[in-house]
Amino acid sequence: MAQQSDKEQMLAALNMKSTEELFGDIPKGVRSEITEIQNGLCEPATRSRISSLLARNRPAGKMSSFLGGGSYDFYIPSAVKSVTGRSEFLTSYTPYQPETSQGLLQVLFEYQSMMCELTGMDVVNNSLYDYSTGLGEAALMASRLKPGKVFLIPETISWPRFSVLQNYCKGPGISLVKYRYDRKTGLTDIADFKSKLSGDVFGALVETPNCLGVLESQVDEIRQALGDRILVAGVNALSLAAVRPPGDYGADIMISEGQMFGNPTNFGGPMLGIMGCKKTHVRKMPGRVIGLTDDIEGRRAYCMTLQTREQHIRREKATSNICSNEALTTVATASYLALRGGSGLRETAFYTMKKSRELAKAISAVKGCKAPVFSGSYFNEFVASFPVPAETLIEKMSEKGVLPGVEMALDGMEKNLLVAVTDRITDADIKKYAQVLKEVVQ
Amino acid sequence: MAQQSDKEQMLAALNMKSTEELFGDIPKGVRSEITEIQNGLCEPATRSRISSLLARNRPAGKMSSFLGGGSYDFYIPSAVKSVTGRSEFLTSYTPYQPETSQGLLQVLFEYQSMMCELTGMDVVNNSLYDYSTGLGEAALMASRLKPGKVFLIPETISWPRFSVLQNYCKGPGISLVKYRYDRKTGLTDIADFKSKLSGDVFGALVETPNCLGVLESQVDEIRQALGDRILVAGVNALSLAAVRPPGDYGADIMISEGQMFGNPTNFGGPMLGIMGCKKTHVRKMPGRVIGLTDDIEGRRAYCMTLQTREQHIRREKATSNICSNEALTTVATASYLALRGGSGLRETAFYTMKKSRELAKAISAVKGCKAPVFSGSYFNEFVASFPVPAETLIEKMSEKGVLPGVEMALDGMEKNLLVAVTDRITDADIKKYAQVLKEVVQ
Amino acid sequence: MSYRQARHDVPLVYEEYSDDINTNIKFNEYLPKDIIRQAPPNIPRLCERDMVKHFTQLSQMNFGVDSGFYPLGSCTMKYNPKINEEMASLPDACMLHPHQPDSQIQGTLQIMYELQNMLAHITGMHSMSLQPAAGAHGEFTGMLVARAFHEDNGQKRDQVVLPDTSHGTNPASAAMAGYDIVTIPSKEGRVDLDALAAAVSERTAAFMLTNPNTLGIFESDVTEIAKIVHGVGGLLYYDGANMNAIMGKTSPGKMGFDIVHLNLHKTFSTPHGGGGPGAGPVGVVEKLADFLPIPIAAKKGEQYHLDYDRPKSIGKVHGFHGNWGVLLRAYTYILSEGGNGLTEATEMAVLNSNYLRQKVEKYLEIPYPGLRKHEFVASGSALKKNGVKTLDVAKRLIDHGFHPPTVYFPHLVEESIMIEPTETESKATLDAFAAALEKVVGESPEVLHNAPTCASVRRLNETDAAKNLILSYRDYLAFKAR
Amino acid sequence: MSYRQARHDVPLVYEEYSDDINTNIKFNEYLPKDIIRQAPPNIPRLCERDMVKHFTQLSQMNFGVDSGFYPLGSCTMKYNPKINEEMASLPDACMLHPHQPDSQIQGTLQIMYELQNMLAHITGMHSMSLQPAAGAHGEFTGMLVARAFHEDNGQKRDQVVLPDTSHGTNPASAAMAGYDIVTIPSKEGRVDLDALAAAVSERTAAFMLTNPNTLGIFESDVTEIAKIVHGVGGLLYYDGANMNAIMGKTSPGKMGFDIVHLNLHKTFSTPHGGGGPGAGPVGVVEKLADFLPIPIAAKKGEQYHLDYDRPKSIGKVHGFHGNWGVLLRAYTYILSEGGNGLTEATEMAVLNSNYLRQKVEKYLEIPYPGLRKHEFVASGSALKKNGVKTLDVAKRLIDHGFHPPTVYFPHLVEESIMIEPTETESKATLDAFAAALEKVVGESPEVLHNAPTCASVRRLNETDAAKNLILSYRDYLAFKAR
Ligand SMILES: Cc1ncc(COP(=O)(O)O)c(C=O)c1O
Ligand SMILES: Cc1ncc(COP(=O)(O)O)c(C=O)c1O
Repeated sequence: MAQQSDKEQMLAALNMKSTEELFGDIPKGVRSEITEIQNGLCEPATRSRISSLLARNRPAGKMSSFLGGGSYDFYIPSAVKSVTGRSEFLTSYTPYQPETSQGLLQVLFEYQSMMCELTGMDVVNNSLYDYSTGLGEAALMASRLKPGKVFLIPETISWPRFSVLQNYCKGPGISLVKYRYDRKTGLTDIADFKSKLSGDVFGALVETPNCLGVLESQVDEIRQALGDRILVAGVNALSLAAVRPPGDYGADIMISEGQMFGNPTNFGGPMLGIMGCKKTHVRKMPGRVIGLTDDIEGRRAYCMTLQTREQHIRREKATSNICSNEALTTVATASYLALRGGSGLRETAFYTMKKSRELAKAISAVKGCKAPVFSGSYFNEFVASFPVPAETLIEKMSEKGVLPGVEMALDGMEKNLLVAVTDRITDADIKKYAQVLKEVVQ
Repeated sequence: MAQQSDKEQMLAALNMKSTEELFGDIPKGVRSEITEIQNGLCEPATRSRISSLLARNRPAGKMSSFLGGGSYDFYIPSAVKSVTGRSEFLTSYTPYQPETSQGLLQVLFEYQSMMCELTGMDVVNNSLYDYSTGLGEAALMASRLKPGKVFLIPETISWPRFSVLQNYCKGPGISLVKYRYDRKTGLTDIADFKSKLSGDVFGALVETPNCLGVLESQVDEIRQALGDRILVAGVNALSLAAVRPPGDYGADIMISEGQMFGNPTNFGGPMLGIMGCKKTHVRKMPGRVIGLTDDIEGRRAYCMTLQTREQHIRREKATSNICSNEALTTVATASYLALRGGSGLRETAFYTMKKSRELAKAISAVKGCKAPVFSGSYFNEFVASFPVPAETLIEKMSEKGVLPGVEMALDGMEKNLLVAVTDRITDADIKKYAQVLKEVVQ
Repeated sequence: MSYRQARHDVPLVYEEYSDDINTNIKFNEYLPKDIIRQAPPNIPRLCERDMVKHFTQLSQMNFGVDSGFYPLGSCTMKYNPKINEEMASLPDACMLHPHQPDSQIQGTLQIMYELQNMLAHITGMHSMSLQPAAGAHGEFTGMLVARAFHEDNGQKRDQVVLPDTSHGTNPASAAMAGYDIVTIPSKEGRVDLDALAAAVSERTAAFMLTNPNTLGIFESDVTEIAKIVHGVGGLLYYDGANMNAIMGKTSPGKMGFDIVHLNLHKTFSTPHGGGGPGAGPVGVVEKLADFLPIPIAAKKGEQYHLDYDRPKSIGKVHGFHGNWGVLLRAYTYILSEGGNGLTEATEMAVLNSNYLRQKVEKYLEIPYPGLRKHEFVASGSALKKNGVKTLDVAKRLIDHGFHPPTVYFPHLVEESIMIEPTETESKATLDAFAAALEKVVGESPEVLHNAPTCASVRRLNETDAAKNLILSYRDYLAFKAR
Repeated sequence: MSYRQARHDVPLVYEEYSDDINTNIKFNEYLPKDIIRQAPPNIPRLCERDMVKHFTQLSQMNFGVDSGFYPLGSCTMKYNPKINEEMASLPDACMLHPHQPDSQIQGTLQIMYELQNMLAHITGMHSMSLQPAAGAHGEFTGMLVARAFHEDNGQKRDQVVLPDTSHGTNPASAAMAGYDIVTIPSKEGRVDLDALAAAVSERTAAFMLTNPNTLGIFESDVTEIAKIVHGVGGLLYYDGANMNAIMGKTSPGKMGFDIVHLNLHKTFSTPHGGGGPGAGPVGVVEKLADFLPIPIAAKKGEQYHLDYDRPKSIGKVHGFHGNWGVLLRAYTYILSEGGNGLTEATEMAVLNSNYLRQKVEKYLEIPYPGLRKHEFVASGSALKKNGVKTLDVAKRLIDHGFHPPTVYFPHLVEESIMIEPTETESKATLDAFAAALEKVVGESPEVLHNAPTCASVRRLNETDAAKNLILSYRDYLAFKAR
């Protein structure tokens, strides 16, 4: 900010006596002041105020946490933080001027490239706000691709995702119809699914794993049943190191959440909405994409492309209103993926699968407890049932330093929890879970 | 590190089967292995091991700490950390190739420039390890400048400084002779000082503030008494915002400690040994210096200069053996000084002086306690006396979250503490000191 | 030129690195054969050294605010204090999980609660939702709230009116919420009251406006505007991306607006991260408060909780609670600035803008007379006679070490150059920029067409990018194989 | 060239900024008039925005390991994992005060204690002091220990012998400890046993050696060397700056050395910070243990303490306990590498060095045959016939995006180019460097004399710098006024 003398000089250049004159165009009647915010604090005071407020938190990351349900506390390598800390990335805007923004653009292009490989999709865009808004955008995009007013969704979908989706569907008046899941396996009830495929259905969402943690094994059947309707696959991005990616079974649109790839849980935000699609659909896709081209000397270069889909050009006809996105989390994700590589992702996937099965076994060994509840296969997250209400369990167990899982909103699941395992879970954490569970249920 | 396939290709290029062949020149008889260090940990395991070890510390920075004695916990602005975190500074070596290291070189030149202004010296070098080794180097430098074998030092000097100085003086066989301090004022006993100025004395150290916290008011008299012998002034760098700098009273050599300027206390290291001198002495000075010059196109540029004094050129005839120094702490210090400016340093100096006087008053108000003990003026640190042994006081008070000061090694000062105030001390801390002191001495 | 951006020859990760670690992991033990992925994903595996080198080199080819002046109009590219970053990365902040019970997140809830109140006060609104993840997301949320409100009143309004100078997200957000867009032309850079009066009707759900508008001009008729819109039962929507022009001087509430979104990543000091994340809280007047998204941070006695018990709420617009990391930065910023500092920030933003404008108008046309607020729009149309476009000027500024201003927006001004100096820049910087721009404007067309020459690349073939659509390394290989 | 370093026109802080804040602070209340400083120190006061911009721009004109290959011989410019930095900046580590009582620093003392043991094991020594703040400081400490030992034995030895290839700090440190230096010439790049035997006597306090030596050649005669030195009652000193050549393969102890210093900031992974800080722990055999500096971290039962009760100790060499921040990084590094990882690091350092040497010797002379360890020295003397110097080659490498190797050291090799690729570099990097060096060697003298052209400045007038001695902004003003 300008020093005092500069301020005076600038005012003088404007023939003004005080900054008040700069606001002469604001009618007296609408003038107001900030009266209820105290004066500014110096940096040390700010720091101590914030730290002491935050000290009232008891962050999951300092406990044995088995929370998931869309946000996962995977280990973040120091090197990833050092990349996102580079001020050239951190303090830049959307790369509207590609010549001076090649660094970020290449990173974003690499993000797209790696994500295409991980998901098997033709195209991946450069971030939406999160999974839920990605789902909303996917429904809108699907409705642009095919006629119809009905979008099928799984009965298992979590309430927040459902609510966000509903909000996105209000504008075009899309109806959401839920198809049932099999009470034993946790999988899609295919008969029910097929029965709902009326003529007005333009597409369907399949989540795998779904919100019960169950991996859908009937994706090919579903794809077939849908015919030329739009298949939107909602996936766990890390699981794709182990299970067939959506590109493999012909998903038209894929959505996922990338927070787990080098980003902290951060109380649920920033997240990273990943969206991919078939190349044929790309012009209907929302969000930013980076393309490869060259400069006038033939040097390879990168720039934003297909901007004519976007709001700053197409305004109300744009494929979405999105402008600021989650670019920095894609930078984190790109560096995370490059550090892990395909093999490293497989290692991480394997570890969490192994440990989640050990945990399920340990839970089942406690009287009155069962895990997993559903017989369908799962990735790193499963539903467990307990002899006590979920709420009580969470309260009692977290007093002893264990966050045992996320409450379920589905009917009749008041004594169930969705339990997740990440690569930060050690054998000691699992032992502690079993131990504390035993103490609490007895 | 190379991937497996690379390793094989490199070995093949060398016609080797295994890396073992690379060590064929090491005689069998001297081969050995690392057997007592466990296998490497992955990053998360390393992190949790280190964090849990460190959790056994109880850092002063989290208590109300009045520790000083050469290391001071002043507030470090976030922006300073962001500067030292820039990997271009952090991961570079000594700028032997100036063309590709202009950024660091300019910072170091700016450090020199600002330090010259703060200290009033003609030249400031680019860091020695710390105050104590700076003192050692200063004695050696002084002995190169004037004939003689005796170096006068204050009786008040702390034992660590004295011990380091002794070690530096062993080589050339310099004798250290202590001059007395006035028991009431804490100042130099001028009569005693003068009486020790024998023909063999080549120089003297004056500390201001000295290790009792007392600011020397007789610097001009001392300077005069020394004649053309070397005056080495040991100063508190921040105090120079308030008190006359050594350049002002004709010090030949100045040493100080720069840790307080943007560097954490860090259990006493890294520190920042500051050394300055008169321009006429520069060729006898130890340590690196940066000079301003230009490139062949006339563009202003910076490079290391006077390297012919240094060990890599002059070997045993060098002015010092120093090679790696504390460059990064000078970067922190340069950015800290630029953020504070002359006026900001004065503000900080004033604040700590004010609060230290409030503290002294609060201590004196407790029965049996007195502060300051000496009547000479002081900067941010003073000696206080208590009705209980210092050790007991420290133990009892720190149980209640207050670190009351540093023990004194001088004879008869077993119930005294050296008490320091920094800009991190608030009114609440001072209140707490008085409160806890009362509880403990009663 | 003295300035020169770094250039490294950095191949794509795929071209330089591979993944030769054969982990030999099989998932058969855990998964049925037909859902297992056979080959590992084709993602190279870099050791830490190579990864850090790769991204460090790339970063050096990117311009950020910390590297220099970034007068991108409408984007408020000001400097953001480092303490914000430090606070947001404290474990007690970033290690929270969104599914933790309220009792474990009291600090965060208190901060959210206080932030809601602070932002409500600053905007003159009754209630705030912190959930939207960006400005456009806030607009969309605001439109949904408007919709819910009208429906609750039994009204089926289907149009949203806005001026032609509005930001593209305004019409896009309203359209996403299901509204038809009615665009009204501006008159002398301001809302044309007659056109507005003619456009609004009982079909009008809302009128969207930013004030100062995108020309940096304050809509002094705002009270009349409000009367016209309210007169037909419409709501007045405030796009708060320009709040750094008015904080402490007026407020949307005072001006008669019913719904406001803020861009915390502009006014309230979160770095843009190359495009995001941001946060776009939405504030509303009392009659709309019930419709805001759930949950909202609330206080009962000394305890804070997430209040879901709001039956009229539109529900959720984000999977969790919005971008907490950004909210915390904004809270930190407001604490350190204080009410006084925010007001001073506005003063400096507006002073800088008018000062710079006064210099620029000596050599570039600046349509519409009078004061500007935090930004102004110049026109490069006079250069067209030499065959020079605004784009050329923008590219040439790169060679002078500056990030170019926003160009070709707003569309109202031909060959527009939209300059927002922001409050954190010094007079010296503004002087240097004004001098550079003057120099550029006087340079030969060849030089300008040729620019930039000092960035890591020369001017791009952007049309090729849209034609060939190479959006991944896989596409690139296919393209090369053609 | 494709590579280009960034260039910003960054005036000195003094030229761009001033301090116009009149604080009006008076110290009269607290200090007698005649010791008060009248005018505030002339230091400009930058707002945070300007400060960060200034230093960010400068940083972009500086080459670091993270930006690329840095094969500076003798300096071990390897990549240092970021986890080290993160651990060293934890509040539980960096907020400790050196005067805290032992009971409050148990974690730190345990780390120091374990680090002492680990380093003792790696070097084959009996005891370690962690106090020295750099390699040279360790050498000086080691020499003081040698001196104390001899004096304790009633011997007044006054000479230190060392080979002409030794690092400059070796003779400088020994001289500072009061010794006369006896330099012996090398024979075929190794210690000349006869010359050594002739040089040592009952005046010899110690023989200083690094093995592998500065040519990267392992002194296979080390056992004979030890015999000769020990034969006259001298001590054998090991300069451990090259430990990444031998860890896990041999150890100074095994080779017969009595005193060792390590450069933690080389082998044990602390970034160099533009020249420091480092840490130079000193290890000794049992008979010398009593003389090490105090305090040393010790363990009694489950409690750790700083042991000052060592009556024969030389006392202190640092005001506090050495560079704890660096010690912690080294400890973190050793934990993450483990014994196996350290050994592999050695293998890769030596493999990389020999691989690169094999490529370089195709176009540059590399004196002395046989294996190299972690580094090797080539000679540019063949280029002299074209008027090209090693310095020109070094400068030209900058244009290729590499930091130059060490040049003109060791003096033994004419026009020497000392290359240490380190263990963290990939084959691809070595291949690229070898290709660039080959290209450079083949370029025309004009091009080479003209280099660098891609750094932020061209070649410097270094002699002017030494002649005019402008060492501060104040000097600069005076110089300009001349
Ligand atoms: C005036 C205006 N309105 C709305 C927006 C949209 O905000 P966001 O990018 O956060 O979605 C912007 C930002 O570009 C803007 O400048
Ligand atoms: C072989 C050798 N010995 C000693 C040293 C001195 O180490 P330091 O720079 O840490 O003082 C160095 C470092 O330059 C070196 O390379």
